[in-house]
Amino acid sequence: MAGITLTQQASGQRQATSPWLNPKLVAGLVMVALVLVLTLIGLILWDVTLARAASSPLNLPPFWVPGGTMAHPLGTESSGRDLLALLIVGGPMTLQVGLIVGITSMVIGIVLGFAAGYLGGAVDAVIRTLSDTALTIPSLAILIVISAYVRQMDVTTMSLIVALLAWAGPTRVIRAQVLSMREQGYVRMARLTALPTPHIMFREMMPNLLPYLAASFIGSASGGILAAVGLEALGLGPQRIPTLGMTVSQAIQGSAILRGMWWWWGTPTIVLMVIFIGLFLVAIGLDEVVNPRLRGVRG
Amino acid sequence: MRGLSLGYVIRRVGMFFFTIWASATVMFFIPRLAPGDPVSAMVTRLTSQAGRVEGSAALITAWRQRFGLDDPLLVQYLRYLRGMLTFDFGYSLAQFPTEVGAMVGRAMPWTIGLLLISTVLTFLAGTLIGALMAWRRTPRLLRWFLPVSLTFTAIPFYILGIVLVYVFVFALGLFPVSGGYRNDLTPGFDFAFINSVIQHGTLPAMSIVLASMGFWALGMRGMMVTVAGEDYLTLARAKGLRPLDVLFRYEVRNAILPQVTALVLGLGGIVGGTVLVEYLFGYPGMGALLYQGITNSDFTVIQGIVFILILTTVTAVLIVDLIYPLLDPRITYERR
Amino acid sequence: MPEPLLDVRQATKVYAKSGESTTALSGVDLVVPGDPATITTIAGESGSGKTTLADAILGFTTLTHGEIRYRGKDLRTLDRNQQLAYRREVQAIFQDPFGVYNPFYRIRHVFDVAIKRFRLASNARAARELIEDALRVVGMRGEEVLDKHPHQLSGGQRQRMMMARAYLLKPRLIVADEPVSMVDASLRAMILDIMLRLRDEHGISFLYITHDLSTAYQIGDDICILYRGAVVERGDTRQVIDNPQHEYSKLLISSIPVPDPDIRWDTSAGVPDTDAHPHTR
Amino acid sequence: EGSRSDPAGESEQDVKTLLLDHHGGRVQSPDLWNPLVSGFTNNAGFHQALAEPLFILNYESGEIEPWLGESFTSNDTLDVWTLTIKDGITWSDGEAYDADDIVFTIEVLLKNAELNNAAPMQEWVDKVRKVDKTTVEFTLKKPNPRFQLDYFSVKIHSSLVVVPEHIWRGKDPLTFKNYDKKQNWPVFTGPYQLSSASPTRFVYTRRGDWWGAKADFKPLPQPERLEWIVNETEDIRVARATDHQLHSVADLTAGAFESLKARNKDVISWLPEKPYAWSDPCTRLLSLNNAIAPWNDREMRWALNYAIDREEIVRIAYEGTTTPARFFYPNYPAVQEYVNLLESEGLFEEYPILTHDPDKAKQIFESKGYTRTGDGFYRKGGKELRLQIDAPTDFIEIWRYAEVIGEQLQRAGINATVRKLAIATWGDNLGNGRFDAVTDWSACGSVTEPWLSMNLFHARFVVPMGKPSESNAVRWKNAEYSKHVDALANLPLGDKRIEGPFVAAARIWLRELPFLPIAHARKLYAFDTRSWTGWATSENNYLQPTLDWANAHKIIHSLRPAR
Amino acid sequence: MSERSERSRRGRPILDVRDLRVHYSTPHGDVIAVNGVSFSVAEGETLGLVGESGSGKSTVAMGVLRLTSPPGRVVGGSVSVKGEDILAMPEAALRRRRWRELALVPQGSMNSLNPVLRVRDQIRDVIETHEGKQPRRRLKERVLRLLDLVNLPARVYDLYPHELSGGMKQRICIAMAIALEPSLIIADEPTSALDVVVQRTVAQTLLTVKAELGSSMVLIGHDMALQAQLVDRIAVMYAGNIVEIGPVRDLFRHPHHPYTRHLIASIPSIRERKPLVVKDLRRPDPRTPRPTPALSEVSTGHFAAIPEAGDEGVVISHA
Ligand SMILES: Nc1ncnc2c1ncn2[C@@H]1O[C@H](COP(=O)(O)OP(=O)(O)OP(=O)(O)O)[C@@H](O)[C@H]1O
Ligand SMILES: Nc1ncnc2c1ncn2[C@@H]1O[C@H](COP(=O)(O)OP(=O)(O)OP(=O)(O)O)[C@@H](O)[C@H]1O
Ligand SMILES: [Mg+2]
Ligand SMILES: [Mg+2]
Repeated sequence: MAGITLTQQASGQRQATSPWLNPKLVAGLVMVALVLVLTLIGLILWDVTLARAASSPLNLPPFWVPGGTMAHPLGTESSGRDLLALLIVGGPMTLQVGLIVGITSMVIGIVLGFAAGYLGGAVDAVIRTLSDTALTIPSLAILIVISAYVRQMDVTTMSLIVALLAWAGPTRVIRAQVLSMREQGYVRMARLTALPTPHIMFREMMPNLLPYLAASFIGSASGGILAAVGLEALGLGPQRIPTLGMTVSQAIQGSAILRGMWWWWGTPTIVLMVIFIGLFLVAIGLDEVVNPRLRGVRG
Repeated sequence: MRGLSLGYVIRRVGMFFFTIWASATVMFFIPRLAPGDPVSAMVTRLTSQAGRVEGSAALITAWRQRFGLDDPLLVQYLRYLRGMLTFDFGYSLAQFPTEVGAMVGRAMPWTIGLLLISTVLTFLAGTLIGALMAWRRTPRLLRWFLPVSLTFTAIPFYILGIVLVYVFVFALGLFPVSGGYRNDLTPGFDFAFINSVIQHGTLPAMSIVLASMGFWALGMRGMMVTVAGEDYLTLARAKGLRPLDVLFRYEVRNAILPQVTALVLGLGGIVGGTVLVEYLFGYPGMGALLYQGITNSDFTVIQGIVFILILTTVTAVLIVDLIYPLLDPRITYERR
Repeated sequence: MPEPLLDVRQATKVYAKSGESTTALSGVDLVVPGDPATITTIAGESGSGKTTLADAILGFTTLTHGEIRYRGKDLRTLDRNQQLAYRREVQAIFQDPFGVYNPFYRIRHVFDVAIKRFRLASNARAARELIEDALRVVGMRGEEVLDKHPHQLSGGQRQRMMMARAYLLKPRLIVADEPVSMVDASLRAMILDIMLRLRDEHGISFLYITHDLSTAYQIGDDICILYRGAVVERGDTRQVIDNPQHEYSKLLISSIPVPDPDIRWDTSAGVPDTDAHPHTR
Repeated sequence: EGSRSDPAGESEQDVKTLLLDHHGGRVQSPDLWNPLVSGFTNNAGFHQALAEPLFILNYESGEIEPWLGESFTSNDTLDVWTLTIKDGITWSDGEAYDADDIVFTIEVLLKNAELNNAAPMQEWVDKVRKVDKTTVEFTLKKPNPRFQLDYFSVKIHSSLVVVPEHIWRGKDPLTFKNYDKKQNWPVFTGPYQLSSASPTRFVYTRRGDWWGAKADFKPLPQPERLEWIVNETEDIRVARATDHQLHSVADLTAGAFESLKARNKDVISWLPEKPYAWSDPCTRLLSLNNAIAPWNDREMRWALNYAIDREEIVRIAYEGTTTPARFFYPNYPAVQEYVNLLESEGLFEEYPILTHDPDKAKQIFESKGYTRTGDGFYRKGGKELRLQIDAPTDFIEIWRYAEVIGEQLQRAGINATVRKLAIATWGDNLGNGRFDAVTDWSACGSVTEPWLSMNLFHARFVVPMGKPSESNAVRWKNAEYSKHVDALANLPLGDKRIEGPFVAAARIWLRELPFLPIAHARKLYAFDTRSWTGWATSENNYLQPTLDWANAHKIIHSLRPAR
Repeated sequence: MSERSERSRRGRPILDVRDLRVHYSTPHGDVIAVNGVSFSVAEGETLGLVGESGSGKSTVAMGVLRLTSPPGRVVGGSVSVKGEDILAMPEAALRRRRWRELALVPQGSMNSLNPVLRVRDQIRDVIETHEGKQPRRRLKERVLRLLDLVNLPARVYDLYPHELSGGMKQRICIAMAIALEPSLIIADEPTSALDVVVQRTVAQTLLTVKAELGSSMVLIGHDMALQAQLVDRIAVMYAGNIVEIGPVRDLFRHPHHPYTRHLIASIPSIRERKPLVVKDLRRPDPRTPRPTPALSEVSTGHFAAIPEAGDEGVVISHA
């Protein structure tokens, strides 16, 4: 009998505390917050104009490596930018890109996907045509056109452009999901209560897709960060102060790996990884929180 | 077919053609919206090598005339539509007189081969990992290992690619550095050639798989989690089904549905290629071709590739719509 | 005769499927008088189309033929306001109490949205009281269940919550699809009692779908026996049960188990051969 | 590649094969071998191995050296030019290469405006005539002292290519691909023939029957096989070169070169020390649109010049691999003599173009009514002083220095932004005057004589905004300058009389400063000496080291196996 | 203890549950859903398990099958089937035993079928898992026979669950449960969605199968009439405990516990219309730990908890 209680207990730990204290969620949020807080502190304590080209000596290693100096504790790269300043400025910008792309594309995807799947008919046909068309347009083509007309691309514009082409996938996937969800008992229940259609779509059906949506959000956000880097690397992004991804890609262009300048690509990569893994944990944690059936299921 | 009425199928196929036309039209106009055309790109590029091109104005005029770039837009558009209808993509403007069809034909097998295999692998690996992450019975050790395997997704792709090149090509010498196959071989169905294709494809495929696996895994995990509380799983367990049967036939089978949509969409888009992979590994695929086309405003190349992209994507989407009721019998396209 | 509350005419539903089709309902006529309120029982074979009929009345499925009129108006022609009114006045208790709760929300959600949507209470206190009142009727206490998630309730508890919700809304008509199939006899009595009181004190009519003829016998006014998608017998509940005319009704009534271990169930009567379903083509 | 799995093959190959880097991106049309169309990629071995030039301009000596050609002389009025070619030249299919082929080629160019070099031939050539088997006479429409230099001598990168008449006759020169494996096409005169071509690799093998060996021009070159390999990233190029899998790498950055050198001791470059690199002919500029305010004001342009620190640009954007430019001529002995002339005239004291002096810039701005406001930018009448610098996206070097200029101008109170544009858009905007400023190389042309680059800014080239310009895209109009340039035009090369008008024109240019020369272009080639020696370097400067140009023939002939 | 002697009187127990305790953890503390339940089922016997809704019947069933899933957990007790402890058995051994020895008809049959598999595949799954691959034809015949046993038409074979009516789904579950002729079937309200005709057929099928195989059954339900017809002994649950257990006849004739009495009194009749007996039940808070009531033998094999002073108030007449 002792054996029983042991095996059984392992899978059902007591959860007396609030579900929002989910360790994964907390860890994820802490990681993302850490990036933000540290960069905020950095903004106050560090001279961020050092993130501009030609502001510092070239190719200095971090301070603990011979040749490094405390004036540039994380070293500098070969355009004369200070790595610490780059991280401070680039970190939030990277997050901004991820969030804008993630949020915009998911919001559009959710609204259109739900509308198409739940309402069907003509709405579905129109949304489907739009999204199918959007799926086929290479974002590079659009960016080239737009960058020819704006004086200077900023992070927000660029992220919006990436997002405006990133919604089609989520829309299609969500639509498919909604199609199979719309016959569920609780959807009928909601219709019985004469709840307005938006309420049914977003308050009744959507929460049940949250784990999946959270995952897609993380996918879109990090996909957005990468897509933005791709565009930046082609020179179509904001230039003066690079995002983390851009710093990494400049490091690659500058042969940082070859030259043994690991700090140039390594530190931004670490921050990027912290952001990605943080978002990733948030996604996992979030579905444990919102899915009541799952509390206590490890993942 | 289940859940499909004839009327629906007809309407859907009508939409298919409409969407093709709409996308093709959009892609006719987009590249023409920015100032500049393939001829000025060509001349500018020439000056970067030769310092300057004498008589460039005359050259530009002559080529523009030859390419019909001075015709009214409507005339160009109709010409374009006719070309697309007959699958005649014409000459590349930047690499004149090479036919777009030939360029695409050369690049396409590589892209499709590489991306098809790696997309499917990514899907399988990612989905499996996602499923295992949410599975109750996953061994403890694996449980730790799985999220770790996803951190590859957190490493920017190009770093991953370059690290792979360093480790496997230069440090270990296991794989060739770039290209699609050894040049001293002639393409054919012999062992040496296929072996060389596989050798050349492994690293690019690996970097795609590692870099995008995580997204599939996350999505799958999310759906598994949604399915996890269902009563039919309890009954399946009560039935004494083998744990793997429960996992695959009951949990995964129900959780995988949105993943399938995403996969088919992804497969439809693969002819667009992956610029970064092809760039890093010197892979002779479509991504690089499209990229060069876009930066050079090579209208005909863009149009040719994008038209194929449109066809495959729209077909993929059509297939999703038609097979989805088979995958998920609950779906009906009945109007409410 | 006053206008009936609900008038179902020639309801026919065919589920089409590649090659074969299933006729779930064929030419069903049904009238639910509203004044005075009545409990109309629909009994019948499992799979005879009861739920399909309920779904059609509730607008969850469209009929292949026939029409449904509520207070003389065809359901398909209702405008927005009329639709809202219809929802307000026609409520349901579903057969399957497992799927009807949104797993994402706590139990209170079904009450909250209904109160808000139909403006049943002016403030939170009043709402709370309304809910507590409704719960008391089904033998539950708010603190016990409201903050639970649906999967934390037993089957009977879920069914009772559905009843409480219908009670709370006090509509004109409740379509109750097997509302007591999962509760114990004691509770069943309690719920049937509520139905009676709703009918008598609040003038609420019921379309009571059940296979449990003894409960119908206790509370039903009219009965309608469905067999293979069609009405085979209808009339006053007690008359029909005491003196069934149609073969199937007779069989049905004779098959009712007796709550006495000493009186053995009559197991001799034949069972209709379901394999030869006439309406399956 | 693949050699690792076949070590025996590698050593074999090593001795005989020369592996060269092609870094212009992959070639999407490997079956196109028509050198007359502009979509053709000619530097993946075509003009280095297959097609031979008539003459080669040696930047080091300033001389034009004969190759297929023997001599190219003009009459005194510089309007009749006579070309004599070597005797005994044959095409790779055995047919003789003679005056007919040259006449045929020129006539094709005269008839088809779209073809490469067609425009200048149509501008200059009135008649072309075969005198005898090895002699061709060109009658020009007007005198041109640079006829041979500009079109027949690999002045920069490439030269006019002569095509075999027996193959090309009757073909549409615009759409003819000139590729047929079965017939061993393409047919040219070089010592190699094409053996395979793909978007990422071109392989050529040596021909035993090359005319030059038979005619005692030169012995067969030593490499038996030439391979041009497309390497898209610098990392891969360096990694390959480290492994001796590339013998010549073009256009490296300083960092990459240094790390290559650290790993491969056999690697050399043009200069043994920094800046390592050889200077490319096209001086890098900051071009300003002289047609729009406020940059139509010469003082404002000078203010910009004072705000710019060329030393810093060289140090950062180029990591020290080049030198600042004080004039728009490249860094070759022959033209630099002219720049030195300006120095001795004291012009650079009068116009201290290399001086970085923010205070001077400030003075000028303030004198023009600009005041620096709280956000650090100058304003006049509420309008911010802005400068948008456009750079083409896929020319990394060009936008790197644009970025540094942008930062410098920001520091100096100008809200400068750097925008990267797709090449088509960039080129179109530039030609049509839709720009404030661009980083570019459009003064490129002179390498041994002074006129060509100067002429590019002649007032007659100025077209209104919105019309495409052929040169002088900065739209600078100065009648006096144009007059001095005209005076130079028809003087024979090297003539003493050039100096006067040259200095006069340069004085005006310096005063007006319509565009700012920033730095000399640099080309950092790395050569691997483990397998092959005899590369062109500053110590062994028989030729400029440009292996991607048509002059590479001479280098390839100079290579010797190291073991 | 007297229960033990009772057991020895009847045949060998096939299922023996001792002091089973199941808790659900919630943010506000554990819900004690099953508070020390003991009973046994002899070979060939049918035990009825009735009780108030929410009294823990399904939880007992899941506990016995070792299917309690988080947040529920078995905190004590033992369950042995044919003398072997189910709860301590290795997972793999248990899995092989499932369905052959221990089959389940779940309460939520509506949701217990995999929505994307056809009926045929779901039934085939159990057969092939436990008996290995079989020729298609034989398998189909067998599945069709099973469907016939529960009075379902053959067309159901190819349908998906959502195409079935509630009663049909329930019968699928029953058909599935008897597919392997298990030694013990735990049926959680197996006929709640069936009309009486079918109910009777299905009940007969269950009885026949049972009789043929000598298998035993735990029949959870509310329908006292059905219980009266089908079971040998009956156990009454109330608030997580068994408050009365005994031979069905004895229990119907002489209910001891107030709740049992109330339960029997409220059975509706088809013979006469009488006023509904409505009572308000006041149950203890499910979260407060409470003693397991002691059962005493009131007649041979009939045990009942003696309501203590406080317990008397358990059943209060409706006003
Ligand atoms: N996941 C859960 N979390 C918390 N409490 C739960 C959970 N599942 C069940 N319960 C509670 O446990 C008690 C017993 O539930 P169970 O389902 O066993 O009842 P039951 O006797 O089968 O009732 P019914 O006849 O209505 O099906 C109920 O009070 C229920 O609210
Ligand atoms: N979506 C569907 N597709 C095809 N057939 C269906 C569908 N839904 C129901 N049916 C069929 O319609 C018939 C009637 O089903 P319905 O659910 O109305 O029965 P019911 O009278 O409510 O039965 P029960 O008492 O068992 O719940 C059944 O034969 C069923 O198989
Ligand atoms: Mg039903
Ligand atoms: Mg239960």
